[in-house]
Amino acid sequence: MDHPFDAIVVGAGGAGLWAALELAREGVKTAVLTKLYPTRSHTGTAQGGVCAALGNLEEDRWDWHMFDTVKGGDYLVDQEAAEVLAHEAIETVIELEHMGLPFNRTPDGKIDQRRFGGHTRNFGEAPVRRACFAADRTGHMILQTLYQQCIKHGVQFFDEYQVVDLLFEGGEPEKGGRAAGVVAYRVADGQLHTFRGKAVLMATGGFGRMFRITSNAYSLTGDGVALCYRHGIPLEDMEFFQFHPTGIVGIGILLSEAARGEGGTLLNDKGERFMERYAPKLMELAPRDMVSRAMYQEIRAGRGIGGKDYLYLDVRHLGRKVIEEKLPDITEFARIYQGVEPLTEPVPVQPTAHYAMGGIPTNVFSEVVRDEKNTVVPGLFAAGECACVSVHGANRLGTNSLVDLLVFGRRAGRQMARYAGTVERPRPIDDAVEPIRARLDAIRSREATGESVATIRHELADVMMDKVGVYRDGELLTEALAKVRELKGRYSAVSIADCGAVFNTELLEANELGYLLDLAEVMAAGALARTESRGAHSREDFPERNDAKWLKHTLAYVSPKGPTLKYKPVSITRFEPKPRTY
Amino acid sequence: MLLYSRSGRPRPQSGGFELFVWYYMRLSGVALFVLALIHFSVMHFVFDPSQEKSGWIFSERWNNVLLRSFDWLLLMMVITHAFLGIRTVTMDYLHGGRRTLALTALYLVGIVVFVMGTTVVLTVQIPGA
Amino acid sequence: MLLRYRGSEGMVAWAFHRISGIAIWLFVMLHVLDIYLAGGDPGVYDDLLRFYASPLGRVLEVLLGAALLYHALNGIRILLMDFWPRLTAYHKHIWYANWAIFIVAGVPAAIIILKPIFGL
Amino acid sequence: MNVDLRILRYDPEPPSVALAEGTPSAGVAAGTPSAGVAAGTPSAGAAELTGRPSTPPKPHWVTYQVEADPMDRVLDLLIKVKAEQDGSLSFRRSCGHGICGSDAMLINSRNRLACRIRVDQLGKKISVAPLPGLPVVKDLVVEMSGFFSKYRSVKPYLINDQPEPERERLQSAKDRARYDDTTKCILCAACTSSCPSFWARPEYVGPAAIVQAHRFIFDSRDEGAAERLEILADEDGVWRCRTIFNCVEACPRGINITRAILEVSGAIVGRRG
Ligand SMILES: Cc1cc2nc3c(=O)[nH]c(=O)nc-3n(C[C@H](O)[C@H](O)[C@H](O)COP(=O)(O)OP(=O)(O)OC[C@H]3O[C@@H](n4cnc5c(N)ncnc54)[C@H](O)[C@@H]3O)c2cc1C
Ligand code: HEM
Ligand code: SF4
Ligand code: F3S
Ligand code: FES
Repeated sequence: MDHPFDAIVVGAGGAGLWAALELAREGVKTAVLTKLYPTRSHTGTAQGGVCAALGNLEEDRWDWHMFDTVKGGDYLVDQEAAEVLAHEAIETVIELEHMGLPFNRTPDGKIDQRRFGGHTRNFGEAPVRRACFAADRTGHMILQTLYQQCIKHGVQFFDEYQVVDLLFEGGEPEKGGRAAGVVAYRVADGQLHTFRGKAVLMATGGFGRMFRITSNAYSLTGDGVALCYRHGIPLEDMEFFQFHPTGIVGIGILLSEAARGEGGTLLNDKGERFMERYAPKLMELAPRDMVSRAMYQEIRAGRGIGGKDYLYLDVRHLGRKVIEEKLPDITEFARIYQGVEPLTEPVPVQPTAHYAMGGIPTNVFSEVVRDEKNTVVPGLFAAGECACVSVHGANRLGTNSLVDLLVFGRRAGRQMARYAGTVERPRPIDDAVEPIRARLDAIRSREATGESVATIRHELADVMMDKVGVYRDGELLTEALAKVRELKGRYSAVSIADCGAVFNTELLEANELGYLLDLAEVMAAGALARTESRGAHSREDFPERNDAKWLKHTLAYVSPKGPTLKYKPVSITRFEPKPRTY
Repeated sequence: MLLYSRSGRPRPQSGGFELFVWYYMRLSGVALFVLALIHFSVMHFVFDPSQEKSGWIFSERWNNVLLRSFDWLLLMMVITHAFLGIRTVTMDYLHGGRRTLALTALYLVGIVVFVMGTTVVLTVQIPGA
Repeated sequence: MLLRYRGSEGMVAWAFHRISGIAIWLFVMLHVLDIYLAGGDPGVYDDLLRFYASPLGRVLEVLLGAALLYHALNGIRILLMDFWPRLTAYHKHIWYANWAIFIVAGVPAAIIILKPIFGL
Repeated sequence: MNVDLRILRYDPEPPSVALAEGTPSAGVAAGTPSAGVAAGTPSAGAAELTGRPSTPPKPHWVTYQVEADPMDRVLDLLIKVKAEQDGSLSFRRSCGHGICGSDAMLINSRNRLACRIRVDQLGKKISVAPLPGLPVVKDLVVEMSGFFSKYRSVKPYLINDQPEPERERLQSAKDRARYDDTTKCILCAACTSSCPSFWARPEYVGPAAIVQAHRFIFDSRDEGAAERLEILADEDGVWRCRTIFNCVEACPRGINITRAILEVSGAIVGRRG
């Protein structure tokens, strides 16, 4: 079935919803496709807050925020993008308030703000209150508020429509083709639909599910990123993946940084506050990449709890009042998922795969670019975690992801509306669904002798966790790359039990596994090539940052033999790279 | 400093019949709490009706205008409260045509019971008086 | 559905309220009818009174009283919450308090009504 | 430990259906036995997969033996069954920690999120069925569009036509606290589908929608209260609530839903608050 629209938004997390809202306000005929119900998007899990230099409680300036972002990203940040981010953060947060977001309030009724890791006053002097928050469910409130506004403005949603292919007119993007729409699989009945549109936005979120221990939802399988890659769009900086220090052991559910912000400490088996040795000044509030590395070192030195692979997060000394009022989430999670009572016991934690800094390369208008010269793919846009405008560089600061969604989701919507006014709607494409139908039917109809999706997925998660994790080195990465390629080979014979059409989640999981494998390969290849340590990418065989050689973005292009790597320069406008100490 | 705050909340223009029912169930409930429990107690603990003969009800209880009004009020409350209650139950479990049928029957029975009850309380002459 | 779902006090309270409400309603209809008939024919009324005095009649009366008492108390429980919604946090407490009252008031009453059966 | 996991399964279709109308899916022989039919798979699965049934399939219980850790959640068990025993089992899930609202289901006769209830809280016999009162699509997946259209019907968005100020609108911490509880809702439908009033009368707008309305009615910045109260004063609005409290027990976010409902009916009646 063919659906003609003017704009198509793929993904209904924070980024997709705000773009859709802008489009609706401009009166552009828009379809929002999402493989989940919009309110199930992962944006809803963000707890800590969203940063904006409102200065409601103490002096703050957006250029301080910009500086922190650049430094936090270990100078791999594109500074013109960081400037946009820090500057527009303020108006987007105010606009969210106008849309009804229930921010916590200061005594005089303004938006309340709290401290967060890496956000400082006057270019690194001291922590500043910059994170605006709605209790411990800021992301939930952002997602709800944007969805509400979309309902108010009559945005048309296609819930549980999973996009499985992108359509281009005039050839693939590398030949100068323009985006023409998408093919979507309706989960409820297995039918394939084409959606035609002048402007197409990818806002499909991250892909942390390639790791064994991750804070990411089961649905974060990198669909949009992988689809772009398969259509010849290079992926930027994929080797940078953030590990959050405090995940629940074994499952990876996140215990927010707020726990440490409020004064929680990290302890090893001997009861030592080991961060003293790694970041004497900021201790537990050092940036995430540093804390995660310190934890790994402790575990490797045999000082994990009971010699095992986890440590303790201790909040007991904060007292019942602080814990129950300010950290209800971590208390709740620890109780439910670990059976641990944080009031009286330390909580076992280990680093958990959390956030993809890399993704689909875009410019500051959220337009997808397809080469080192930043050539725009007409009509194709990306925003949110799946995109890489490069505001996070090599390591994202806490709360900056939500800002990213808001600022660049909004920009995407506005730019799409502008663009849609200038071009004709693409014509229907014959047999648009055939390639994808063939692929899905192949999986469905394969003799049931192949391997199961779960087996391959587990092996992938293990190898990524153990060899492409917090610490990397040439040998591990080479092994990982070989393993991922082996898995890709085996994947081509994967088979499933469910050959039905109605809500066949097994078929979809099989398809998603293909995305994860592609992205894992890109990540391992990029990490192997980058012979330096920067931000979240930490090579034990190359422990230093090397600006002379590596102050550049990786671009990975698809090819039959695996990713081809090229590089493009970092935009540096205001802040020259300096050593990153805290 | 202007705080966005309202002291009162605007009310909807029309509450409709359901609002009335909701309210009425509660008011009649309070009334019944008093009336019905008194009635039950009086009937069982002050007098024991089963010890009396039929003449009793006419000679002693309904000889008094006040007691007659009391009983009538009780009757009104019970009938209205109970029939509205059964109406709710009916509307919960029956749908479409069957609901219409059941509700019509219910209202008819309600009227009959009302008439019967009122007849008894108001018009029965005290034998021998 | 109702039987498959394991509700808590609130669901039981509601089910009893509904059942007792319907039961009392049925009784009231009969009651109006019998009094009406009694108005026309005292003989019928005497028969009825005899039935009420019989052991079965007394047991049924106790059941009626229990239903009425329960319904009344729970009705008040609902009313309290309706007018002070914050009391919903204590709905189980109120429900147990109701049962305490129910027993304190109901057991002696039941004894009084049932006494004659045992010739007391 | 070994757990008996009983799942109410419902397979709405014959095994081989083409991906889109009119396209026979190449090579799928009807009734091809599937990879999932391996050791430990219940026999019911095999019987289901042959041929086109002449009568529509009925929901049926299937028991799976699962090796589980007491700290595992029911969601972990479902994932395990899907991975190891029968890949055709369908259920929704996303966040895995109780915040997205995907996996509300009837577990040991109560509505809860599969990702928030542990094996040790349930014991060795666990039964899982789709949410009651909603049409079943497949296995544990229910049709949610009715639920969401009720949500939409209460105008769940801020209504305020005043010109927007330059900066944020001011709101006191006290006014903010007034509606805090109902902002927690994740639209999981556990409440609405646990409500006997809703089972009896699916037209009832349901606790979840009222919770969402409450969130705005009591927000001091909102001016749409009258419109929403008008909607909720309807025959199928707040009056259908009989203070049963199943919703409160089911709510994974610990929202005092009944209180919210009664506050809304109070506002309709005209009580301040
Ligand atoms: C536990 C946790 C806590 C966090 N806390 C914070 C925080 O405090 N502050 C902060 O700034 N950041 C935080 N983050 C990061 C931030 O929440 C995410 O990066 C961000 O929400 C991503 O939003 P998004 O709009 O890009 O995508 P998502 O919200 O992930 O949404 C993706 C959307 O795409 C849809 N989709 C995906 N694939 C397809 C497809 N094939 N077809 C159709 N639709 C598709 C999905 O259905 C979904 O609607 C946190 C992340 C996690 C995991
Ligand atoms: C004695 C004092 C009484 C009180 C305080 C009382 C109170 C109430 C209240 C508040 C309700 C509404 C319940 C709800 O909306 O959830 C109700 C319902 C009802 N009442 Fe009463 N009532 C009393 C006596 C009676 C009597 C004497 C009868 C019967 C003759 C009766 C029959 C009903 C019925 C049938 C319902 C509907 C039940 C339902 O909707 O589930 N009540 N009562
Ligand atoms: S109120 Fe609670 S149970 Fe109901 S939908 Fe919201 S979160 Fe779920
Ligand atoms: S279960 Fe239903 S009846 Fe009311 S209190 Fe909850 S909505
Ligand atoms: S999976 Fe998100 S709530 Fe359970």
